[in-house]
Amino acid sequence: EKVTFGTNWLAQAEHGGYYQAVADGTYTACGLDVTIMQGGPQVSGRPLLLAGKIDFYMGGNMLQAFDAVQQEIPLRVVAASFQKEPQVIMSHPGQGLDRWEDLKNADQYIIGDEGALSYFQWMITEFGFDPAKRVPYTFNPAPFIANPKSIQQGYVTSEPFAVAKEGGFQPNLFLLAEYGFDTYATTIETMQATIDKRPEVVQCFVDGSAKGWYNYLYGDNAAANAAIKKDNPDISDEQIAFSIEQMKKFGIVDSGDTEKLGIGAMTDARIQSFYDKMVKAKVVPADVDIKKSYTLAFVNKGVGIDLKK
Amino acid sequence: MMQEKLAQAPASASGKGPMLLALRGVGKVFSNGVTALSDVDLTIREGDFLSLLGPSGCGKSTALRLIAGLATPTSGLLDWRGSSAADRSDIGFVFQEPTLLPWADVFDNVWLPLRLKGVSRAKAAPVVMEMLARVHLTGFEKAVPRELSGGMKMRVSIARAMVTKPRVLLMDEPFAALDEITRFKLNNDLLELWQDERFTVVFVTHSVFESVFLSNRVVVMAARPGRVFKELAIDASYPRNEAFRTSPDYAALCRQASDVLIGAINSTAGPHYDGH
Amino acid sequence: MMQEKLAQAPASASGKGPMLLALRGVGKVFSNGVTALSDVDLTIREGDFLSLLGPSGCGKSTALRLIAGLATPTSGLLDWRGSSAADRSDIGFVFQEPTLLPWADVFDNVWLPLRLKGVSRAKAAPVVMEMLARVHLTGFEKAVPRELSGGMKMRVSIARAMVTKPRVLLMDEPFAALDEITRFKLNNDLLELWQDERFTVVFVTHSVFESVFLSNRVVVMAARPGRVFKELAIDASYPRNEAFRTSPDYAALCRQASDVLIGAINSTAGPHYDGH
Amino acid sequence: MTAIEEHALTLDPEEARRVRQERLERIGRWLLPLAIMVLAIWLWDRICIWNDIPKYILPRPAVVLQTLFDDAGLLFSSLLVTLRITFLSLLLAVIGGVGLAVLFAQSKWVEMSFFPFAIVLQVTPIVAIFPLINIYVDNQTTKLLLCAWIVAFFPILSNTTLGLNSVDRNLRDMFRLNGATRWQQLRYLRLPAAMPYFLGGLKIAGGLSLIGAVVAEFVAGAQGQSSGLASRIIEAGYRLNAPRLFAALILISFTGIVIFLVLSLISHLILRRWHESALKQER
Amino acid sequence: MTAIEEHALTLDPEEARRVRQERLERIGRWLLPLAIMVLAIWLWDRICIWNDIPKYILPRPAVVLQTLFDDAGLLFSSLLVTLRITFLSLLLAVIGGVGLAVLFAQSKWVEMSFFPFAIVLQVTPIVAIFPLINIYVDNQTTKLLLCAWIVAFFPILSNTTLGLNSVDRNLRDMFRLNGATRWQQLRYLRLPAAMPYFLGGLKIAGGLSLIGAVVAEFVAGAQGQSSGLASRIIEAGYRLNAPRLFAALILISFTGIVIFLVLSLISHLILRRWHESALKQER
Ligand SMILES: Nc1ncnc2c1ncn2[C@@H]1O[C@H](COP(=O)(O)OP(=O)(O)OP(=O)(O)O)[C@@H](O)[C@H]1O
Ligand SMILES: Nc1ncnc2c1ncn2[C@@H]1O[C@H](COP(=O)(O)OP(=O)(O)OP(=O)(O)O)[C@@H](O)[C@H]1O
Ligand SMILES: [Mg+2]
Ligand SMILES: [Mg+2]
Repeated sequence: EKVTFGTNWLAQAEHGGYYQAVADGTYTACGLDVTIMQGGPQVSGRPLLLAGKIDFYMGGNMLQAFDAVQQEIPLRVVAASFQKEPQVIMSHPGQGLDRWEDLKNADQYIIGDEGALSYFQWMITEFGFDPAKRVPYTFNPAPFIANPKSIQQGYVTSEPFAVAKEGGFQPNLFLLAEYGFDTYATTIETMQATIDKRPEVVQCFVDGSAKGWYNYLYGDNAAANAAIKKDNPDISDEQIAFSIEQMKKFGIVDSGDTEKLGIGAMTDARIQSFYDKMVKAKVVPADVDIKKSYTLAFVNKGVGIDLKK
Repeated sequence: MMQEKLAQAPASASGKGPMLLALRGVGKVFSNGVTALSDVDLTIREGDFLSLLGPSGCGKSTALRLIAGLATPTSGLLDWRGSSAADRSDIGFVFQEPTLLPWADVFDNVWLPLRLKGVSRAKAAPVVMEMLARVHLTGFEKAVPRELSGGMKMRVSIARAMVTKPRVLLMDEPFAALDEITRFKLNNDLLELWQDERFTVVFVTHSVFESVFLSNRVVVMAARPGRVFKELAIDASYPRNEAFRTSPDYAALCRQASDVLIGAINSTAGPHYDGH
Repeated sequence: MMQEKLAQAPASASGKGPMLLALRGVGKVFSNGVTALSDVDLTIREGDFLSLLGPSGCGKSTALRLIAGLATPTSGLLDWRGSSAADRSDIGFVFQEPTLLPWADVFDNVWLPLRLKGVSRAKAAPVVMEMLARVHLTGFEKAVPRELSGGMKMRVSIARAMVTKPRVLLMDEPFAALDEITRFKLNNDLLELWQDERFTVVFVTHSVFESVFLSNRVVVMAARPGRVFKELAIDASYPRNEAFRTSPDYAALCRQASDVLIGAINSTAGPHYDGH
Repeated sequence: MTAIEEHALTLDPEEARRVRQERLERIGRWLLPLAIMVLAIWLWDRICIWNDIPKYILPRPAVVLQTLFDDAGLLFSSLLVTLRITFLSLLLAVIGGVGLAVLFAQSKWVEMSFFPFAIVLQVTPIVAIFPLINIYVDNQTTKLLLCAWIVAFFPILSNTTLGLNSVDRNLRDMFRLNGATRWQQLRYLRLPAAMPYFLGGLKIAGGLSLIGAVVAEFVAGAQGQSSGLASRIIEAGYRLNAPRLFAALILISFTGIVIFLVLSLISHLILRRWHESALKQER
Repeated sequence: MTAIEEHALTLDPEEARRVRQERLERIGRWLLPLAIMVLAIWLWDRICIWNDIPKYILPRPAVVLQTLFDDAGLLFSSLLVTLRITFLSLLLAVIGGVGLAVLFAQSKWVEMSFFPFAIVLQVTPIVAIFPLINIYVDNQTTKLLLCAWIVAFFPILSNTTLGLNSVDRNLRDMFRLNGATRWQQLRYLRLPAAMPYFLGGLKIAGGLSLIGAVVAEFVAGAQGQSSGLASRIIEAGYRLNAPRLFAALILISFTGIVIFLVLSLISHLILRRWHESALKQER
């Protein structure tokens, strides 16, 4: 059966598990012919999911799933590839911006639109960041490097590499997950209709992805990386290596609950706790029926743990 | 050459043909408040060669545009009852300004009316070239209007109006930009053609001599408001030739027309004529 | 009124004033290959009233543009040695077409040359109004060009050229669009003014009568290529008035000029004149 | 007289047809656009129904209208922010476009030397050079204006240059003869003659400066607290709030139409006395 | 004769000055733009040096040129992709713009009924409606073309409409008298008369369709394998490869200038026989 999975960015190591599963036939084994449709900086593939043009979409964090509930959209998170939000805030070392509490004193916060509408809201209400200092991130870190008093968003796996390489310094990294933004990230979203009509497809995709991630992180990932480079010719081996290293170092994919439940794990408690924090921070209203935003029916089965070497 | 035309001369020069068009109490007030024409009554008969004579600004061009259907009167009406629909639409018009297509060359400009009637370039070529020869422009087919002198542009415009051999020919000072000799030649040509084909001509001119030489009726207009001051019948027989031009009859008629024109001009109200 | 001007009449009518400008072997070939003028020699003296007469397309307008400095000859040269720089720049020009600013009203169009010399509206008003009265356009100050008749536009253009009282006046068929009576009046006006102010006039016309009536020199041109065919001195004394117009001298001079013009036209090469 | 007139009317069916048609056209000129607008909205509604399009993809017009009404406060305050940038940048575009055109009109080589830079500005994607702007421009409004201006100025420049070069030759000669200075020639001849072209460019730039203001905000972000329509659109898109997104789009479209109508009116008032494009057909 | 001529030359210093100036201008017309271009590049270099601007923000021109050379293969293949969309969308803009203008010229009420839709298209931010396009259009090229077309068509439409309405009254009357059909009037009168305006609009649209192609790719993404210059710019920006980013920008700018020159040449060839803006000043 043919299915399409839309990612939220150009092909990169952060999508490695899926490319792995495509490349080594893990999806095919349970009968899925998966096409990965890469995203880009200005495009959101979510409308395609809503319109039924693609079957699965890579979500950012749980906030959007909550939004979907508010808009009465039958969209569900079926698995969470990343246990931790890999977003970091970067700052220049030695500029009086070396502690999380100091970051709000920066001259300029360079944060993209998605960030500004999700975790930045939490940073404002919880930590007193000044919304007037925010400047959009156009996915070009030059302004950050040029202005030592600025802070910038980034993926822990990605931007720090470019900054270190071109800017010639190691930026301070503040992983949002470590300061309480404990959402799942890089989720797999699908429509309720798919779950109802084709549960076996969903199950296959979730299981295949989990196995893919194990193989990508701990096995031979050469084929997956080749596929990534084919979709995104500009990415370098060095960058891919750095990303994998960071994912492992920060336990982005495989840490905490995944030890027992397997990659992709989600728990009610964790989601509820995140939601409560966001309500407290007034990022989301208090009356969202968050149970509608996800289902645990396809995860927490320990699939693929055996592949971890 | 002119002698052989005698047989075809009209029974009477004063135009007793069937009525083509009557202006009945026609007035024209422009939106800026200028009364260009007021209560004009004028009957045009088929085969007439009617000249409109009058001071500058008295409404001659306006009258011509009304007749052509390019403008509508604000009062009164045009009565076309005597004529067929074909007559009404078969009009050649020489505008007071040359009004050529600036991007088209002389040939194309003259070809245009035929082209609009579906005549191909090849079919039209002999007619167009003949018309160009008539107005002495052979050799300038490929020139565009801006490469022509003022008089040449006007001649192109004349050729264009006549190329379809229309039933009604309205001409607004067609020869004003031409020297007298060429003018005389074209006058003779036009008269010859008119006698051959018996179309109807309404001819605006500033030249008393020209109007008397050409027409069977001279209508003298007065200005402010534009109106018909007096009509003169030119009862000389056609064909008219150089002999007529030098005859005492012609001189007398010219003097008569001239006096009427002076009367028309003096009858114009307004302070700006007082100083003279 | 005219009698008192007698004292100021020029010593001789044939123009023995100091030389203003000489055209020496002037030729003009346009980039499309048309030779508009070829080897023209012509001396213009201060205070001349010189008429250019010739068939349509013989290069009269071109010659006028050369004199005004609006075009440069492709051969030969213009010799301004006899004149001051002030003379050369103090030129009034009446184009063959009205050439008015379409967005400006009549007053502003006539005011323009003064405005360009820094004269304010209030200061210019009396002069402008007087010029408008001279061309019989009082009351039309607020009209824009498209609301004027052809002759009215031309009169605005004449008023504009004369409003600065230039030392040299170049006029390209200024009165062609006017009826004969108005034309006579304006002829008289122009002559009167000329006698008062002794400026230099180069006057292009198609009317033999007009050229003879107005000028002390008539230059007859021939076409293809444009060249000076013959020059006639009009040795009648100024002031010239209605009496002159009806004198046998005048008639004789006209006939003479007419014959020269016919000669000029017949001397034109080219097949398109053969038919006549 | 009336008898003849009646007679004439029946006599000349073509004339009668023309009068009838004119009357019809006068009414149709206002009614038809409205009718077609309504039809288009109805069609939009039908398409939503026929194809069963869920409201989070393309909401039905009624829903959008409802949202427009419900969120009026929010949306209109954002509209004001966007309008401010729009008008300022249009103003700058006029100044910049006409200024450059006048400069270019001074000499062919000035034009050939500096036009390339204008083209570079026109074709440079704002997103790509925004980081540079961000580094070297501090003031947020300035950033927005700069971005919107880059989008809007070129049509004015291009059209005005064309207009300045389209002056009738004889008129130019007439000015030369009267010893007009360069400045006088510009002031009294070339600028008025270029008016129709300039106003045409202005009508294009009106819409462009609106879209420029929106794009600028997309790229440069909101000005501090007060966010314009672009921020609303981004937010609504991110929050999957399609009705609000479309309400914002409708507001932008409507604003664009109003700007166009206003500029057309200005153009008409300036040209109606002399230029063919604005003259009433007088018969 | 020569004596007199010489005499006349010394006599008329103004004339001599004019001739000298003309010769100068003829040389300057080509040399000066080049000189100024070189100067601008030199200034860019100096600014980098004087202000100590690091190469990841604004690389020096030599570095950019080197990159342009080194990455030529990559960049030019991307340029081809972008050019393809540019030309196709320009073609569509011409067809669409002129087609709509002709339609609108048919009657005042057609114009008033449908112009609003054209304005809506012009002012709708592509980023905002792209999701809809993305859903309902499958083909990637079609998506890109649609986006680029929306950016480029309006100036052609607006200018051509203006041109079609600016026809000389007397010429129109002349056609009416000769019983020209609507189509003949269009074909032989209004379209030729609108040419200068249309070509002016085309010159604006040329640049817009290039930027439209880039923006379209920004928005629609490089979902296919063959990515154009926009993808290169995004990627280079993300990777802080400023030299390549600027090399791509230079390529776009240069392309814009070439397109403009080509369209200017076409315009000149079409108009040179009759329209003031293209006529050689003949003295
Ligand atoms: N479009 C217009 N709008 C307003 N007034 C006009 C318009 N056309 C002509 N007029 C006025 O109508 C009057 C008559 O004009 P018309 O052109 O008919 O004169 P004419 O007899 O042809 O003069 P001429 O011999 O100078 O050409 C003039 O006073 C003129 O100012
Ligand atoms: N701009 C131009 N380009 C090419 N040829 C031209 C141009 N202007 C005039 N000519 C040609 O030069 C010749 C003389 O033209 P000119 O306008 O001087 O004649 P003219 O004597 O004023 O005639 P008219 O009495 O008809 O106004 C004509 O044959 C004309 O075709
Ligand atoms: Mg008239
Ligand atoms: Mg001439």
